[in-house]
Amino acid sequence: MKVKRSWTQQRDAKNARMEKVSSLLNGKFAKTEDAKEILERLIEPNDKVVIEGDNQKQADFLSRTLANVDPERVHDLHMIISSISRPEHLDIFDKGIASKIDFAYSGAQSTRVSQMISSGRMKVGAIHTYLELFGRLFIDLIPNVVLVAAEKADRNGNLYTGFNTEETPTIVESAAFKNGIVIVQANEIVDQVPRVDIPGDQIDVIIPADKPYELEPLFTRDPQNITEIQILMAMMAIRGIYEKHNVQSLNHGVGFNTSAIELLLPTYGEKLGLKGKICRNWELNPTPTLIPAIESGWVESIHSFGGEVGMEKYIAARPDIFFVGKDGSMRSNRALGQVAGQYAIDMFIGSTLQIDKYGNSSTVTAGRVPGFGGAPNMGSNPTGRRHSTPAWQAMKTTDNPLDKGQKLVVQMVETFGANKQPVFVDKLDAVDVQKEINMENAPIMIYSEDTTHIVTEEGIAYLYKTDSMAERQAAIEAIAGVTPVGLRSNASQLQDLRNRGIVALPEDLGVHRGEAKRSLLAAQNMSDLVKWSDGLYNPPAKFRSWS
Amino acid sequence: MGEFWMFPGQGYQHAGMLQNVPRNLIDKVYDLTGIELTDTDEAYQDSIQIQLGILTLQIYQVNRLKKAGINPQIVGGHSLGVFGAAYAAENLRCEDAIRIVYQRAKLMQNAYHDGYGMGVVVGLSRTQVEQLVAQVDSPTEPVFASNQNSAVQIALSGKLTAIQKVIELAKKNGAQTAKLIKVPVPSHSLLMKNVAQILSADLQKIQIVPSQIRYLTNYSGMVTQSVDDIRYDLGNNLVHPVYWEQMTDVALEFSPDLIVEFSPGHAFSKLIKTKSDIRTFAIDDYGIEDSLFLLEKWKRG
Amino acid sequence: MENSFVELNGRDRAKVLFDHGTARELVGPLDNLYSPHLMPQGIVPESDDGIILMKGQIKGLDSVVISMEGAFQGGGIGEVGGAKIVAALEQTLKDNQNGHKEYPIIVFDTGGVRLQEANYGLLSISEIQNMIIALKKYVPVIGVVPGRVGAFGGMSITSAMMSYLIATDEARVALNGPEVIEQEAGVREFDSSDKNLIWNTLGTKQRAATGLVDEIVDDDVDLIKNSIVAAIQAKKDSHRTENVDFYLNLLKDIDFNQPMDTEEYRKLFPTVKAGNHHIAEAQKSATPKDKSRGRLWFEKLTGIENAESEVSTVLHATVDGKEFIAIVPDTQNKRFPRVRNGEVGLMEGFTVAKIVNQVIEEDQGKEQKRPIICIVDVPSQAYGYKEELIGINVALASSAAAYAKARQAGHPVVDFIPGDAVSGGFLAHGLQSNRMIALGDDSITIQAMSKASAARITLRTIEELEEATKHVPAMAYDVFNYTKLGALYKRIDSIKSWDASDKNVARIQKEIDAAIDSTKGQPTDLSYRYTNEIAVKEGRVATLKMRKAVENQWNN
Amino acid sequence: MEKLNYKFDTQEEVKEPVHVGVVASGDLEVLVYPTTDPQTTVEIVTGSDGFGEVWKNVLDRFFARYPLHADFKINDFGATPGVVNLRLAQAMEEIKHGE
Repeated sequence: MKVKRSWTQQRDAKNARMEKVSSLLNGKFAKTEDAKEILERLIEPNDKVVIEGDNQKQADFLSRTLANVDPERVHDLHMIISSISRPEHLDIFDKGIASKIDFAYSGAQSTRVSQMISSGRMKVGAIHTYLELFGRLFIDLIPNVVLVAAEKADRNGNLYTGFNTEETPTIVESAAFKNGIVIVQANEIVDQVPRVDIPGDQIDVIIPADKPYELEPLFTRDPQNITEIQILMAMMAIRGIYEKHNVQSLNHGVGFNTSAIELLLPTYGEKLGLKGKICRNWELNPTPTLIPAIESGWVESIHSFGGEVGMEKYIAARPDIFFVGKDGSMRSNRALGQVAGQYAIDMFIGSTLQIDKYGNSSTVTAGRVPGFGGAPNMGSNPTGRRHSTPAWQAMKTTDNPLDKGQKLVVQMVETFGANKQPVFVDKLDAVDVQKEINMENAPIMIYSEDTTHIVTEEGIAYLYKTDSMAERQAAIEAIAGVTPVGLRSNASQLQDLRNRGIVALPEDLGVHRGEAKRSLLAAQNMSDLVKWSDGLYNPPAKFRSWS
Repeated sequence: MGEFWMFPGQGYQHAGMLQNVPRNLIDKVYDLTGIELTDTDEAYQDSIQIQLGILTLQIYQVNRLKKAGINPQIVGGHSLGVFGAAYAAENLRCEDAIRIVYQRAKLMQNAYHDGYGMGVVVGLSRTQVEQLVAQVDSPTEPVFASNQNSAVQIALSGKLTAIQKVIELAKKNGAQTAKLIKVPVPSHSLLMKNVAQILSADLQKIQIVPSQIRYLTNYSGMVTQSVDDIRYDLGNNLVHPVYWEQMTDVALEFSPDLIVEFSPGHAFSKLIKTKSDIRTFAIDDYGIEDSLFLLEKWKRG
Repeated sequence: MENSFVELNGRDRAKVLFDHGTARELVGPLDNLYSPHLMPQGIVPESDDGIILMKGQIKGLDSVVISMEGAFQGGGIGEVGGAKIVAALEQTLKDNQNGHKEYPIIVFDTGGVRLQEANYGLLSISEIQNMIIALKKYVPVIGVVPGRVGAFGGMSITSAMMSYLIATDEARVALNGPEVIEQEAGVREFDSSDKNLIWNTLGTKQRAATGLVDEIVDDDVDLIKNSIVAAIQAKKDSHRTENVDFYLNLLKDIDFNQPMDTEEYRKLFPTVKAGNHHIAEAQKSATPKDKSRGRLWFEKLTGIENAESEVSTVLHATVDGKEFIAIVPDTQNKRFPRVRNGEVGLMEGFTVAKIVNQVIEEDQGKEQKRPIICIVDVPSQAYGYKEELIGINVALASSAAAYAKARQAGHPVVDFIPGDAVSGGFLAHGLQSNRMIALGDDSITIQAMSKASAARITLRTIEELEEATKHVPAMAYDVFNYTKLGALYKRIDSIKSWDASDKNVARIQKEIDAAIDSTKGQPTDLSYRYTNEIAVKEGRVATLKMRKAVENQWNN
Repeated sequence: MEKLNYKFDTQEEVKEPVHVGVVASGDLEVLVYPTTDPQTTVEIVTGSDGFGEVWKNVLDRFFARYPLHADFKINDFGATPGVVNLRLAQAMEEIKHGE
């Protein structure tokens, strides 16, 4: 039977809310000092509220303001924050303004998140991958209010988010077309934005921020800290994976392991004659350690999830490589980047804190719930894919005409990590944490079944070639060093796995360990990166080289 | 963002540490407790002298920094250090801090005479230590995994014979160091329940003042601005492990731009330096005058 | 960048300088000549003791490369490594003296004296400096400071003696490390956490602009090699330790009580002209001066009461055909606050150098060279920001070089040690002597660093340090343990430091004369120290073993 | 500081002595000398106490994979098992292939 109802209840409700702040608005524009009052009037208890917390760009003026609203007026919010990155994101819960959260990543606040979950102060909907979280903004986590950040806004409300566009368009879209309220903090109000990243008609309220939004140089790794072990692993990866499988499109996780690979391409890679054959198309934040590879002609294209502090000028001068608008600044997009990372690339390679004997990996350790970020999207095999690239095809292990290839998902770890604790363990800390905070899913970052290779300083395990869990375990044991897992391996087992190509040691790959020296890196420190960039890269103060 | 101030407890007291403390503060301690602070190694054999001495030193240093316009955003104390921290956070008045620490020291001194104490294991995780403790702990030989100063530095509290057994087990299981430490009471374990009860009752009579400064609790490692949480921590931290690692991890999540360790010692600033490159120093590294010089210089940028 | 020199370890740095296939390592790791002093102190040793020695050809030129491994114990110089350097330079000297051109190259990466064997470190460094001064008569001695550790402590003094010093902009050169200045003079004098300040003051860019480094080169193996060869072929010599007149003028222009930043100094430096200076002998005066053991003995030995000099901290006079030189405290020193306790600072280093050079000049051509008597009572070098900014290492190098030259020219140089003999102060004033006479007095400290600083740098408490040094002559702080090294010509136990009675003075005069006599017909180098009976038996056993090994392997 | 000694039964003859590594923080040097003794000996001086078992595991695994017959001398300044293994394997490479 057809229901009798108004079909514009949500729109009416939105209009009613907007009416409450009309006295504080001049068109779409509010005064900085009215921000708290505006949030108190526009946000209602139990609302679903998104705060833009990217990896880098933070709507911190709005999050600080939200943490200061009167909990009598605004409480029990259901927050949706892709990256819990700022202390006030948690103060909101401490003060009772919010009680529930859905998030993807909380690296910079992982101790406190863990404490708040176990003390019951924060109820978790789920810890998502980015794509799940973005997707659900349009399905069952449709927000009532979204709080986002822009670099510039013009008189018509058009936004310029530029270099650090990241997820702003996705968040705005989820509210703007479903009767949600879009509130923007802007660093600057201008007559005309350099380019329109988000059209003004999607925006409800614009508040000039008290100070420019916070940016963290999250993807910058100082080559000074790359070790010989990392260089050795990078050499093995280049020979035993990149070259062997002809990897052309890829994503690198953030870390010194992958930085080492980037810095070996122009030296070691060049010597192997691999230029033009591998690593051409990238889905990657503009990491400074890729500059030497770009400058020596390795890279054809890079699409980015977000920006990176200090890389602005360099990118503007390399529009052939990066995605750059007519205005000359890069455009990033996290949602599209994640889609590309999950679905369009040959390979993901990254690092982790723990790998269990089956090959599952996790970055959760006792007392910390850092979430996942992008790794599980990139580090999973989308089974519906039907790529024709050599790398994807190379993962076929049978002659069956219906056999499918696979995305290469590579974990690269030293067998022992910080505090000389083993990385390979029988049971992941994540399993205990799951019990402790009572989650439906154990916080595994990358599942064993999706992992095709593991690289350690001992060698490479070609997991995709194994045909039973027992064999997979044996392959892992063979390269797990003297961790409890590794000690189960013996020499004859290793020999058998090597003979069958399931495990390769450096000598099997033609990698000479004696060559693994820092002098092999194309850049050894930040000032080398600056030199490679012709002075266009401007490292943040904390990375300054002292010379 | 602001500063994180750390307040150590007992362990690094030494003769001469009170030399800069003004007479009127020493007199105040005498007036409130009848104890004449004596800044010698002999005096520091006595728990009351140690506890009151350290508190007084920390009060003096807090006063000097605040007078120079330097204030914390977040504070954390280790064991006895919670009183210095609460004073710095302006939760606790100076007189109340002195009185309650005097009471605490007396109660602790009388709680156990011999056969009890503490140990430390370095190189094993908390889970590993807890497993070893479980093998030894019994009603007649109680032992607990207590303070967690870092991921692989866990204290033991309980009966000495039991601690000794855990130490032996720890050595066999790959600990780099496992040894008794010079603490004559099984602090930060359930064996301090009686002391905590009396102390808590006394704290009910003291006013804890709400403040904008964040306080890290020993008992949960969490940050709080609730007077009830702070009161509970001051009175009951003795029956809980000090979750120092969590406290400092939480403090680091606030991205302080400077971390200061109050006297005595510099053990905690050394630990911080192993996991963060935030500018960190101990007042003991420079002395109070040079510390103020540096703080003011850095404040100017 | 690619082809980085800085990134290489000490051994590879040596190796890559040579033409391919020509390098041969001498007394390498497999020869097992370990430091005997580290294991007893619980410190893991290295098989080459952190010094790499290679011979071969560089662009066809016969060359010797000595390279320090900065990653092992901060590149500190101990007995074994130090002896390896001295022996190598000595062999190079011999070859050159025999008409075989051979070019020594020193790659610096060192914090200076290795504190765990501090007394040996100081002795070795003075012996290295002696060899460099001798070698410069034949060939340019080229120094390279690539960076990571840099060149610090006693080896910064050595670096100042190089004919030509090349550095990348990742290097730092200074006598006192920032931590040490902070420890000794307070954080207000030098804030060791202020990286900007440190690099702006001690970094290569500033050093090259102000004469402490001769050439900045990019961090690239080939470029560094080219610079070395170019310097050899051009017979470069910066004469850095001979610019005493320039520095004496420069010091006049600076007010040490006012702040001065690195920019200001860079501007001032090129405007200074070298003048003519003459340091007059000390004169009698009516006003008593600050007491010190050094002053007491200077006045008694020269007969000049309340001796006074235009440079209040340096006294000298020729009496009975002997030139006496002492460095003394001046608690009222208005111009140089950092030397009020008798430390050796800029003024002292350059003044002593000037005095010794005067003596050499005056005696030039004479058959009988005047003996120089160094009265040693130096509590340390001066610790100060301006001292480092201007280059106190050059000041101390100037005076050490002058003493070495005098000795090599035939002047007997005899130390009389009634007081402290510490660190850079001792290197500048005392350690270039061919004979040392010391009083056997408990109050005398002989060492490379104050206990507080040594404790901070080696991450120990002062108590631990004292315990460690009590019975280890290599580290001891007292003259009795020092005697066991064989460094002293004589120790006189019956006379105490403050006991300068006429009888005692007469005795000391006699001992000094005997010491002078003992140099007649003997080598003018520092070999007495490791060839005397005590040294051979116990004090320098490892030194001698190393010398033998280098000699045996020198020509295969 | 701690001294550790181990023995192994191995077969592959080593003809020339070899040296790799530096006694730097977190690193070590390995010296290998040919021997005519029936057993391979490993003599370790390490700056980090309490890792005897880890050393044994690392050496067991190394000699099971590369049964070199020689006298090994190791000077260690707190290297991780990974770095120890790397330096041992670098020494092995030099033994097998020369430089």
